[in-house]
Amino acid sequence: MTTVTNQSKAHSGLGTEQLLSMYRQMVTIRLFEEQVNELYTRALMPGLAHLYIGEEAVAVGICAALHRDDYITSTHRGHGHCLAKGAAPDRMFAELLGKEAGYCRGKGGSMHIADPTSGNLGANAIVGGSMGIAAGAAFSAKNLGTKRVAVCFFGEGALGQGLLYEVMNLARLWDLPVIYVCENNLYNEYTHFSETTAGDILARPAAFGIPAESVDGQDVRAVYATARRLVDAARSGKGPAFLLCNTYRYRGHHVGDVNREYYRPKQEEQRWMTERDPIKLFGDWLIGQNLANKAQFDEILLQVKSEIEAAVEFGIKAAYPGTDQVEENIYA
Amino acid sequence: MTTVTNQSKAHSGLGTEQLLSMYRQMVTIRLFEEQVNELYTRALMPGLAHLYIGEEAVAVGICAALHRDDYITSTHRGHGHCLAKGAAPDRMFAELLGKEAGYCRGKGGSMHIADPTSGNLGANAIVGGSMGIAAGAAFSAKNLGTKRVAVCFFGEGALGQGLLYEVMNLARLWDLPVIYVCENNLYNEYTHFSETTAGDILARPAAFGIPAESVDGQDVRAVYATARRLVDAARSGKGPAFLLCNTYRYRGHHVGDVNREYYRPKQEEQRWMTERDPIKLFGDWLIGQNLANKAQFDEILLQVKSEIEAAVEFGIKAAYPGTDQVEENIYA
Amino acid sequence: MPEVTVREMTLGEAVREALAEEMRRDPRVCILGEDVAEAGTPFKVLSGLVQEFGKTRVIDTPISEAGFTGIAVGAAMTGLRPVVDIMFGDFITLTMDQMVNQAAKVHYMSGGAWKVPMVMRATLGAGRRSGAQHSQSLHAWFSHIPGLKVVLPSTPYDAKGLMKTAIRDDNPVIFFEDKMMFTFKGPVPTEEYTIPFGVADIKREGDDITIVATSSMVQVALGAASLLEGIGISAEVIDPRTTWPLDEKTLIESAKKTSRAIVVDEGYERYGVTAEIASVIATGAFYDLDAPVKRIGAMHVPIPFSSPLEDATIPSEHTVFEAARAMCKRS
Amino acid sequence: MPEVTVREMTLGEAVREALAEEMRRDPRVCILGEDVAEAGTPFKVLSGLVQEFGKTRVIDTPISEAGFTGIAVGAAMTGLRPVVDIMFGDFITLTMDQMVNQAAKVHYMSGGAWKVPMVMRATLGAGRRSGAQHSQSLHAWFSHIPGLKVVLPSTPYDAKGLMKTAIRDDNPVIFFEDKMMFTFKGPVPTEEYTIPFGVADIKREGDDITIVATSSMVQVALGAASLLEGIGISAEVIDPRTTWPLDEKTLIESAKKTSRAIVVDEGYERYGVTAEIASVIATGAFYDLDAPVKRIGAMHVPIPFSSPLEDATIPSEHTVFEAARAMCKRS
Ligand SMILES: Cc1ncc(C[n+]2csc(CCOP(=O)(O)OP(=O)(O)O)c2C)c(N)n1
Ligand SMILES: Cc1ncc(C[n+]2csc(CCOP(=O)(O)OP(=O)(O)O)c2C)c(N)n1
Ligand SMILES: [Mg+2]
Ligand SMILES: [Mg+2]
Repeated sequence: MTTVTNQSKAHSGLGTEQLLSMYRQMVTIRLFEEQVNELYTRALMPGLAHLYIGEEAVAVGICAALHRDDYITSTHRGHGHCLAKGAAPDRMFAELLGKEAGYCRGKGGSMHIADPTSGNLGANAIVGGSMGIAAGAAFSAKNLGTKRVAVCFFGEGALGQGLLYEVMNLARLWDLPVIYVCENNLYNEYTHFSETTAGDILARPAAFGIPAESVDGQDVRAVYATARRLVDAARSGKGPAFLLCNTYRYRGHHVGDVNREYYRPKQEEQRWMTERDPIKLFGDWLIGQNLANKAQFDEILLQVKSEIEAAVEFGIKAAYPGTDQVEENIYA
Repeated sequence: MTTVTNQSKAHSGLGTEQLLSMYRQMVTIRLFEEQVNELYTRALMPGLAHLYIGEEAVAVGICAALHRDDYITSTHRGHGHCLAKGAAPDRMFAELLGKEAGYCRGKGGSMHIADPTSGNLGANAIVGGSMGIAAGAAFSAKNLGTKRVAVCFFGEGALGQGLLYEVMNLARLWDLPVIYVCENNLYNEYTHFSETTAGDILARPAAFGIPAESVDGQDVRAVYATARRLVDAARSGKGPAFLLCNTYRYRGHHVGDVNREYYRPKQEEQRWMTERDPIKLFGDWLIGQNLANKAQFDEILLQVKSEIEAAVEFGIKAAYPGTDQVEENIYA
Repeated sequence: MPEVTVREMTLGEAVREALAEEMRRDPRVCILGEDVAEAGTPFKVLSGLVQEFGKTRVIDTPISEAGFTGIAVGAAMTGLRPVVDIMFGDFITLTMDQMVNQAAKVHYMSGGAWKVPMVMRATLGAGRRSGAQHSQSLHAWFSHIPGLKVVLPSTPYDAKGLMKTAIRDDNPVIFFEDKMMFTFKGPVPTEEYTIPFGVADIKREGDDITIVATSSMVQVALGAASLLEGIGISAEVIDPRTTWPLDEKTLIESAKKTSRAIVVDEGYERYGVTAEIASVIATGAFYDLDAPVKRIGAMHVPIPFSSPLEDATIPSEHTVFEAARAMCKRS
Repeated sequence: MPEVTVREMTLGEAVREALAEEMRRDPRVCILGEDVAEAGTPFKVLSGLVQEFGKTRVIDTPISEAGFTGIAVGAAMTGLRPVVDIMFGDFITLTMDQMVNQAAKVHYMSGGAWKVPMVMRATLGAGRRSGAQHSQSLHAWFSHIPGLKVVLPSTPYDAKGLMKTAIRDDNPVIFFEDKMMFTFKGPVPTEEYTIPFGVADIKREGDDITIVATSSMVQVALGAASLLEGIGISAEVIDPRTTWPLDEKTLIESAKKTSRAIVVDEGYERYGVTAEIASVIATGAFYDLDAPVKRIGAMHVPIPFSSPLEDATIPSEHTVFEAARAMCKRS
């Protein structure tokens, strides 16, 4: 039941346009997050934010395998998932800044962005909090015959939450079209996952009869190829799957986590950034395959940069909700 | 990691006296429970009770492998565990009838019997509710260096509770001397376990790196031999283990569950009772080995019967606590 | 107006009828819980539903309260209207994260983008000799949480009408049924009806004292009112029916009229439902009250198993009667 | 009497000092929680403890709130005195079964045979722009449950003395710290001291109005009291320090003296702590009150992220000041 995907293959029938669009999405997430950090440093950002930098290939690879009306649930580290699933940076920045133009009218913020038009059931600030919700969306999809699939993103820290095992059991019993995507970035906040995770991760879903695979989370093509296979299987009625994506967050647990030496060595960070950067790896491959050239990448970078700048601008200029809105939306 | 024990061996160095004492304990549990049923039928029993009849070999086999100061946690179906760990029938009946002479001064009842002198941390009416408590007792044992072991009894229905997976992970990470003993009697109340349990039960603990075995829960010698090995390993610092005991409850989910045909066939019950009765199987073996004879069994039966009758009598005659006691023991 | 046919039925039957009618009306309604299908729950409240609606709409779950509640939240967000069954209300402890951090907040946190039209059915009430983990009335917890609505029916009539409203509501609603009242009988019209939330019901009119009572305690209050009548005290018994939304106006007006109020609820008295309601009345009727509002809840103890002890912890007709008598004598 | 040395320290430091002293005094005390060891929690409250006491007494856990709370219950029953750390109070949702159905009831259900000497540390308080799932003050839930004790320190002095008492208590105690107050400074004696539970502290004496405030709201109340002083109103500020046991007497006596009372607490107002305390005062000081007891809690909404919205939901100096002014003018 437990297999490891051969990462090198995976062209997976994607056309050049799609490949470049995935590349662009990864760049978008990277620049979006750098702007978030910038906003925080400039003290314009209320609260905290958990940056996705370094993990872009996971969100982009998975979401490329989904339809727009498929569902995702996301985490405290959710900007990448939202963008990859189709949210617009401007309304996201507005949300991060607590503005009325944001996806949640400013009520959700970084950890709660949700967007029905892109199937995003919401980021979640409770570690593991959305594992049932994703299965529930899959339950609806199955019962209503919509052929939709639900993806539950979560960090390896959420393996500690019992809810996961309750819903994996249910998802298998009821053959729900839900994919559990575990983003193992090696750390639960400031603690290495090996100190919090006994046994073999993939054996856990397998014990419930759920097909489980792992993939190089820095290789967007491998992520896509594997996700595609699992999503297609779920869509065709084969039930749940589990995908472990091995990845790394370059920055702190949150924007304020700057001195990290006490829990992880600088060299480790350096190694991932120089050797395993998902954007660079993908770019090199695209060039190696003659599917793109440096000039195109520069062009993309420029375009995304100006898009992100405009989006930040939009967010900063947008108005706060009036305090009369505080009591709206408590009840539907 | 997952192995199945060869049941036929297991003489396990037990002397005749110990073997007969185990036989006697099984008979005691059987007769105790029959009296509980009798009390219920005679409308003398407040509330409900969940009878252990048919599962006696599990409690007796496991507890025979424990020291008196080792810990157990028990379930709603806990009378057998309590008795096997060393509780006296008279104070148990008193508790079941809500009398002050009971183990919990009448405050606990059937589902909450606890007894520090026999290491019984308490029965629990929350399915799976004691999984953390057992691990916590093992945590103390380890930290205080007492060399004690904790056993957590639970029904296969409790496999549905996420807490189990949280504490199995912790027990393995911290090498806690706790044994999870799953009593699979095939039913969660009125639902067959196959409708509620996906995948492979033993693969679940194994996924957390916990040695997991299954054993014929009707064969007290096999239960004892396996438990003995796991308990000894835990005591010597090897950490947790999981033991699946395959068994059957002869009676209803609780004393009032009389018409059961809609969820399980009479023939199934009949088959277990005639072919797999733990007392009969053990008795036959003892006779076959020339370790006991029919007359001894008759003698035991007579003795236990009169002990149980006296105990019921004690319980019935015992006084209710005065209502002034209602506000005692809220805080220590 | 058409003639209204009325039958006697139990509270359990009324709940079942409401569910059946709503499931016929709306294919999106489904039921999830332990032993809800063939067994129809241990209380037999759901008997027969699986036969009519099949196993895809009346669904037995593993013993995973958090898990299936979470699934209901997600299902409610995406087009279904699930009803989850929590056998004993004590087990809501296992669902608090899904109900409070998820279900209650999804609509607000998403700025209105997502809705969670689900119902959680749970039981409450002691007196069944079931011990401290099967006898609690924990509705105060949910009443405390914005985003949730909390329903406490006290008669078959109310149970049916309120359940239908709960299922049609677009918010997470928790519906607490007293497990000792499943066999309690009362009249229920054959014709369709619903009962709005936030409208208290005057179960008995009176002039001398107001007794606000919830769920199981309504019958206790009515019993006390009869006893009080015997000694010439006219008690008004009011059932808020929903603790949230709360019909403050009706409670306050009655207290203003009678100038005395008792609040009876089976939850633990401390920091419980009686505190909120007493405080609302004490404030709203401040200038008309002749005596402090009296609160009568469950004693501040884990509910004991032993019969005489357990009985001592639950508000009784006698306790309410004595309290009312003392208050009316006083002024 | 020996001279008492006093230092300024933050609330966070005071909590840490209490833990360190008790861990030195009693080898059975240990700490369990997420990122409590090297990281010393995200709030850095526990920094340095792992260095002194080692990894077997300051223990990082997986993100398994129910699991490690359950382990603490069992460990407490069998000879240890664990302190569990719940990073954000919102996550107590995940521990409700272990705390309420297990920890709170073990002693009673066993007829006194077993004890559960454990402490749960959790945070409360909004204002940190952390959104609806990281900003709640859910202490009302635990206050409702017999068998538990609930502590809400409002100053470094109280935090230290109450934490030491909590650790020495033989019952499960929940200790809520306002996460916005970890850097709040105040005097703390060098000498050892403990503060008994159930004894309210008069944080400021006054004659015209009583303001009962808990945790974070004590500073808000004191701020309001200063503003009130400016307009000639003398406010008495009382901090119950523990919601259970509750020092009813001190609250009632103050209200009797001033004849007006406001209760301020950061939990949701509805069915929250303000309801209980207001009701206790309304009853106890019934014949002395000139106005209804005023309750000021968090607004009945999931706590919004957006700064202006979030601020609107939390009781402020200004709100308390205005309420007090209106009440004092009124009579
Ligand atoms: C139930 C719960 N417990 C604790 C936290 C605090 N917390 C936020 S993120 C985090 C670590 C999560 O680690 P992981 O799941 O690996 O995600 P990552 O941050 O690495 O993406 C913790 C402990 C929380 N938000 N929810
Ligand atoms: C958390 C929780 N959910 C539901 C129940 C109701 N309940 C009591 S026993 C039981 C079935 C338990 O099945 P199993 O664990 O297999 O034990 P068995 O009764 O077969 O010994 C259920 C659902 C409960 N007591 N606790
Ligand atoms: Mg991680
Ligand atoms: Mg079973």
